[in-house]
Amino acid sequence: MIDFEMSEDMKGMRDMINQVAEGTMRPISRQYDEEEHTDPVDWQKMMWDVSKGTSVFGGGPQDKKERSGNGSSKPSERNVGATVTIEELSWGDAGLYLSIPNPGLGGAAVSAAGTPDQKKRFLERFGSGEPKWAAMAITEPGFGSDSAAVATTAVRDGDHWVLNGTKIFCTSGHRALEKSEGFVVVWATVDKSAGRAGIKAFVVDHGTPGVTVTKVEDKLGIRCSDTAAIVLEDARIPLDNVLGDPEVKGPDKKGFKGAMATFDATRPAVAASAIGIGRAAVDFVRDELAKAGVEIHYDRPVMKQSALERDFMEMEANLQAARLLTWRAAWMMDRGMQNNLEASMCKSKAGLAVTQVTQKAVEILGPLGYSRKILLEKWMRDAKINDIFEGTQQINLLIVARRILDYSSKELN
Amino acid sequence: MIDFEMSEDMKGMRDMINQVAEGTMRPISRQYDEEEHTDPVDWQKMMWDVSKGTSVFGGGPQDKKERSGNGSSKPSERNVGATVTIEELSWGDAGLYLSIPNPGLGGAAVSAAGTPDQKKRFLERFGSGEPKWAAMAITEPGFGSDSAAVATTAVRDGDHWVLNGTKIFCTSGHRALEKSEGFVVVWATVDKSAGRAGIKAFVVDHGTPGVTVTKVEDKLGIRCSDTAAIVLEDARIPLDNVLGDPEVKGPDKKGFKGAMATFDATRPAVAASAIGIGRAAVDFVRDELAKAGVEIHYDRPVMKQSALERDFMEMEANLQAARLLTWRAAWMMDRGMQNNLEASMCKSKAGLAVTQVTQKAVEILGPLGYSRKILLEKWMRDAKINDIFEGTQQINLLIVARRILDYSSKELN
Amino acid sequence: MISFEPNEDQRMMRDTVASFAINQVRPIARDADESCQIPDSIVQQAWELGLIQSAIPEEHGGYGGDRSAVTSALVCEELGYGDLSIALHVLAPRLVTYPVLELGSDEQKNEVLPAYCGDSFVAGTAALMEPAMGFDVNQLSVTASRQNGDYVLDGAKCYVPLGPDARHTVVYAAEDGETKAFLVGSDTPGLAVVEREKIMGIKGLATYELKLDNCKIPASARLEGDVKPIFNRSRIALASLAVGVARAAFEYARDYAKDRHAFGVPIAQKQAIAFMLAEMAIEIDATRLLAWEAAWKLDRGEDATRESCLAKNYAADMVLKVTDNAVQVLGGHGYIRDHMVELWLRNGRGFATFEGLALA
Amino acid sequence: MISFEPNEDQRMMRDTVASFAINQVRPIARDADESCQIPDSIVQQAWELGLIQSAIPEEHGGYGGDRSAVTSALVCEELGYGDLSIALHVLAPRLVTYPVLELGSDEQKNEVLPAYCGDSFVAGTAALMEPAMGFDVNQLSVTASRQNGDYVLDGAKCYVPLGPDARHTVVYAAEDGETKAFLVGSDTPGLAVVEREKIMGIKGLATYELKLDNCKIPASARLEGDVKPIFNRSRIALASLAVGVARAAFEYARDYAKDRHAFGVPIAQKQAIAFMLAEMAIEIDATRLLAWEAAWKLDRGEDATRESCLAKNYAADMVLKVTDNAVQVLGGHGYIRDHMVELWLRNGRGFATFEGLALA
Repeated sequence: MIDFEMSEDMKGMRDMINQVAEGTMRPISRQYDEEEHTDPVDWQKMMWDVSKGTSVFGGGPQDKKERSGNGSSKPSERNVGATVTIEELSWGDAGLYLSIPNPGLGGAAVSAAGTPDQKKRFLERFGSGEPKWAAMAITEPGFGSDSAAVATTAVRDGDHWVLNGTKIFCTSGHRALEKSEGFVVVWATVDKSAGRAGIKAFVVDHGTPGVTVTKVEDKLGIRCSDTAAIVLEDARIPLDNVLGDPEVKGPDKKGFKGAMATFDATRPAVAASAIGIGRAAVDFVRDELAKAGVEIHYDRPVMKQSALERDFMEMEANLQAARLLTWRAAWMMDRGMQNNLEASMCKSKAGLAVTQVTQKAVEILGPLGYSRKILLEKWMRDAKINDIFEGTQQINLLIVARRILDYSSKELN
Repeated sequence: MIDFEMSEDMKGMRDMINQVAEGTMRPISRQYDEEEHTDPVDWQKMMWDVSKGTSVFGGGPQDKKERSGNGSSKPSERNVGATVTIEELSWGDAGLYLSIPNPGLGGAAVSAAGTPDQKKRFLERFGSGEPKWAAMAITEPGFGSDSAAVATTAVRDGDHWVLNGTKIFCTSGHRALEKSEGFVVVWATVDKSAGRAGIKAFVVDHGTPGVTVTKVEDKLGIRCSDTAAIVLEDARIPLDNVLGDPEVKGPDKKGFKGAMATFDATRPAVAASAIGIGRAAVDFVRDELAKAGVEIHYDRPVMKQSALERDFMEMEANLQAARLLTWRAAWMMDRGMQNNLEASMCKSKAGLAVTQVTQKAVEILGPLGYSRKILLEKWMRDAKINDIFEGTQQINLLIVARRILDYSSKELN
Repeated sequence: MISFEPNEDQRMMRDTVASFAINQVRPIARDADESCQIPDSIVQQAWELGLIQSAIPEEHGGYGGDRSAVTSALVCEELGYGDLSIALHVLAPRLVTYPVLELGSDEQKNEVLPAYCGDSFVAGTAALMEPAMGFDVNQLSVTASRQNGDYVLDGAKCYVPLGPDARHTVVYAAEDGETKAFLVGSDTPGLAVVEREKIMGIKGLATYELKLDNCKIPASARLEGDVKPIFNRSRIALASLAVGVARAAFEYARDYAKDRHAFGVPIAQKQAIAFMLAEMAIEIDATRLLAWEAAWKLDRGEDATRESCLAKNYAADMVLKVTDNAVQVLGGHGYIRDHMVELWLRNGRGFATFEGLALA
Repeated sequence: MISFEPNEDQRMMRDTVASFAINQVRPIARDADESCQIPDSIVQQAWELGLIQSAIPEEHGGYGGDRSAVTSALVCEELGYGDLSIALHVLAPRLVTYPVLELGSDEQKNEVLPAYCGDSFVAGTAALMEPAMGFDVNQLSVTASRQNGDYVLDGAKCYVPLGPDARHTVVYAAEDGETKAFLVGSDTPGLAVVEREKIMGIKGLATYELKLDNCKIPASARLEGDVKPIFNRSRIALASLAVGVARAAFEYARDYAKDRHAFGVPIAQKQAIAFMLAEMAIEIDATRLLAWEAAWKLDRGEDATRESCLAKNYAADMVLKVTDNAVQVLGGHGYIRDHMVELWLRNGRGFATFEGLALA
């Protein structure tokens, strides 16, 4: 049945996180924007204590066992639940959300493509001890969205892989490698001539000699999140740190393709984060309008509305449209349905909608909107990343186009 | 000196044409929209009598002689003047404007690329006798914007060329071939293997055996303009009806390239026509708002405006922006400057702006706007053609992109 | 619990209507537009699908099916996908039956509903829109004033579907400034059809200007209660119809783009075209979900004014953009009437103007 | 007669400023933003270009050059192309000299203008904006009331460039509901600088909140006459600055796109990127021409309110879209502060808010 009511469990979770967002995140939001590159240690500790061992944001395709298991006939809400959670946290502060110690994309890759032994070796540590991060390192100075162009190399040398190359835009890379006992999943090519098939994902643990974080980027927004550049110079890692089959051959669901498939899970998560930021802005504007005595007449004909009224309604509609598309993509994942198209749809819509919504909100608020006295201008800066990372607006449109046109990446690029 | 004041001559011309537009065109506008495929004979006669021998819309690059000639140091205003004229006529009715007997694009091609003998043979007739049209036939069922893909063939046979093929979307083709003693300039390939270099332009006179108008299209708008499909079956034309050099070889300024260059002149003309339609809509809305007591406060902050006010101002600004870009492209032509970039800029902007302006105007007027009681809905239908013909929005953006990026059509397509 | 899956009944209903729309409706859509006429046969075929009767309780002669707005949204999308004129025509009786079902007294139900449960199509209609810029359902210029226990209606209406053919017309009028619904029989003195509207789009649908000139109706003709949910339902229906129109245009443009070659490849392989199509697809899905959510809220008996207005306004913008882009994808071919897209653009432009033209 | 060609003097002026903007201003723009400070040296260099003095008649110590708004539009575009913060800083004295030139009495001119004709930069400023949503230049909340022949100013202002460093502040206040300009010396009691604003963009420029608390000024401090042309000129200056910012972002993105490869070709060869750049180029040119036309009209002494408002609003939308797209073209690189585009986006977003922040 078509239904837009959250389950009671989900509502409870949402309300709880909303309290944290409002009570704990918002008060320190500005501070960690201004004090770029400073860790919000108390926040991180608190969230580590709350979430370790579980993944509040995780998500990812359900495996059969999980779906049918434990005798319950109730379908899973894991991914829809994750979007709700992420929206609330990002409503609090997207930068703080991104700085929560967690297995992140690196962990997702190990979960999706790792052997039982790898999962044990790399993921168990997230259940105890000090706060930890894991990260994924794909982008290089020489390429952005064209992930087949990986120039970092992995060469086998006896019992080790030797990695060389430079990675940039690695979210939480600094925290994973140098600030905690984490790891980074590094994409590298073992056979340049094999193109995509030659690209493999390698788990590079913290403290690996030859691995250096050379830069933590200064950014427009989400300044509390660390975005690292990593250089690998003859970095030796154990042979069994490769995810999936190390052989270069035909279909490899666990390697490159497996890693790509994680995007189907992470795109709705990014969209949800975008929506959280957008909702923060819309909520703020709604309150300010109410204070100023501006009423929104939803059933007034468009031509009788004030420009402000119309803008606000468009903001609301755009945000809600993005949210529904995001829920749908997550819901499909909960049902074990292929959601590659829908994941890119929601990411594309949410990234753009939230960029526009927050930019418009700044305009509506006038001098105050542009000021750093309130958080609105920060949300505008934070929002923009969602139009860029995990595939830019353009890359996601490209994927949508391929799917609706039934074209391969060779036919449409 | 930067100046936006028309010369007195130009103002006089504008005012005169505006009277014709209001007094003669507007009253018959609806009739010739409803009675598609009927010729507005009185209108055509009148305009023929007024304009024959001269070209009120003509335009095109000035040649040196003309610019420096007649001892006057006053720069030419021919092309800027043409945009002003065309705007007024299209403000009256774009369909009626397009149905005025005149040498049109076919004549422009002969002017640009013809020998003195060809000019005499084909253009002199426009100075006397009954109303006449000339047309240009480029598009074929198999291609639209990719003009290098011409499939119509021209084969030399003794003293003749023998043409075979089908042309569509030939504006005024029916009038040129079957309703008057006119001609059509047909693009055909003499050597398929030579690509663009093998394409030549041929003058096909009215009454040529083997040339048939097979269809006059039913259209969304500009219904008074005839849009013909033409079939050429072993159509024999004299050898010297080819424009430019008949040999397939290197740079051929008079043939394909010459014909392409005419677009630099005709795009501002199309843009001007678009602007005329758009202005009709804006003028109408302005009057209706005034009647309804709605005031436009230009210096009110955006956030205090009504939605209507803001819409109207955006319509005005968009239209004016398109007009200024168009004047600039025409002015450059008057100065003998290369305006390929600016011509595509103004066409692209005007086509889109006017599509949006007229669509918005229909919305603003509500039930009346959607009704055929008034002309607004017709202007919306008429306007859309400007986003399509003489290069779609997309083709013009492509040309702009090539110019700003300094790319060839091979590098960017 | 959040779910995007129609139930079994909804799926069946949707599939039935979809097949009708594709196989029966679409093939005659162009003719209906050019001739400004919808054949009786298609109207009768639609009638036999039971779209009107299904929602009427058995006691009044109907099938006693659900009146879910979500189901209606699914049905409207498919009908709109077929043809908007025909969709509005075949749904027109709902303009009477729905308000009567929602707001009518037992007496009114008994009087009106059985007429719409027969074997053949019976036209019903509503008169809401008025020929004014900035027309506002909350500030109607047609008035209903009490006069010796009766009501007298005065003023002008426009875009009234099927006008003189309708057995009943639900007239919306301002009583003391508040919008109320009145049930008016077609032969009521003072209710005059002025003329058939000539409009840019939905040319197949016969719509009329009505004049109400001292039109006297009994007090019992008033439908009690709040008309807001009626308007909201209409907005949802219109939004869903818009989704159908847009989807039709999108699919047509998509298929054309894959087929049409330029510069040696299908134009769909050009990013400019491919991205346009991708954006169209996203916005169509976005609008559908907004309409569904509004319908779901309405079905729960909650005030869905905000959601249905947002969905309808969003849909009006979306369908214009999508149909305009579809014309653009076809280029010159989009401008000629051999192809459907220009028709969808004309119909699409109407949604910003339409209010209360559909109920389902 | 219609022409798009600047005259010889304008061309020279533009080229001089352009070379200054490219060679001196741009290289320090990032530093100015990060450190929230503009070096005195660049301000002094700009001063020596004579931008302020040139428009002041010789009798008051200036060069007696023209005060054409068209010339200013050309200059503003180039300065904005260099850096918006620095542009607004170096142009700030004009916020005093221009209103005095236009509206001042001989006495006021004699008193004020010579101060701005010396060898070194002298700061001047204006206080127009107020910290309120929907701030409206025609409905100021700061009031000027007469009191025993003097004026008393009360209320709060924001975004006042250079605040405490300014020798004069032109305060705009409502006198009987009408906006008027008042010349206030920096040491006037009751004029208090609250604090430096912390804002999203133009961080190099020091802007301040001002408080006017029973700030008494003599009646002679009022600038007579209509302030509308002043506001219009400011709008044209802002529109032209926006064109400069947008052009900077466009060119940066264009060059990046030609250089950056993906899928084996420069990303500029992808239609999605190429079309974005083409649209940026068109809109930049469109805005420039709107600004020129408004300036031309102002120069003729006509009421240019409509044209300058349309140009300014158009420019505010355009610069946001262009700078946002520039970030988009650079992708992840656009989001980090190694590249200039994120700075231009932050500055670009300000134009919708800015009023009266520039005169040239």
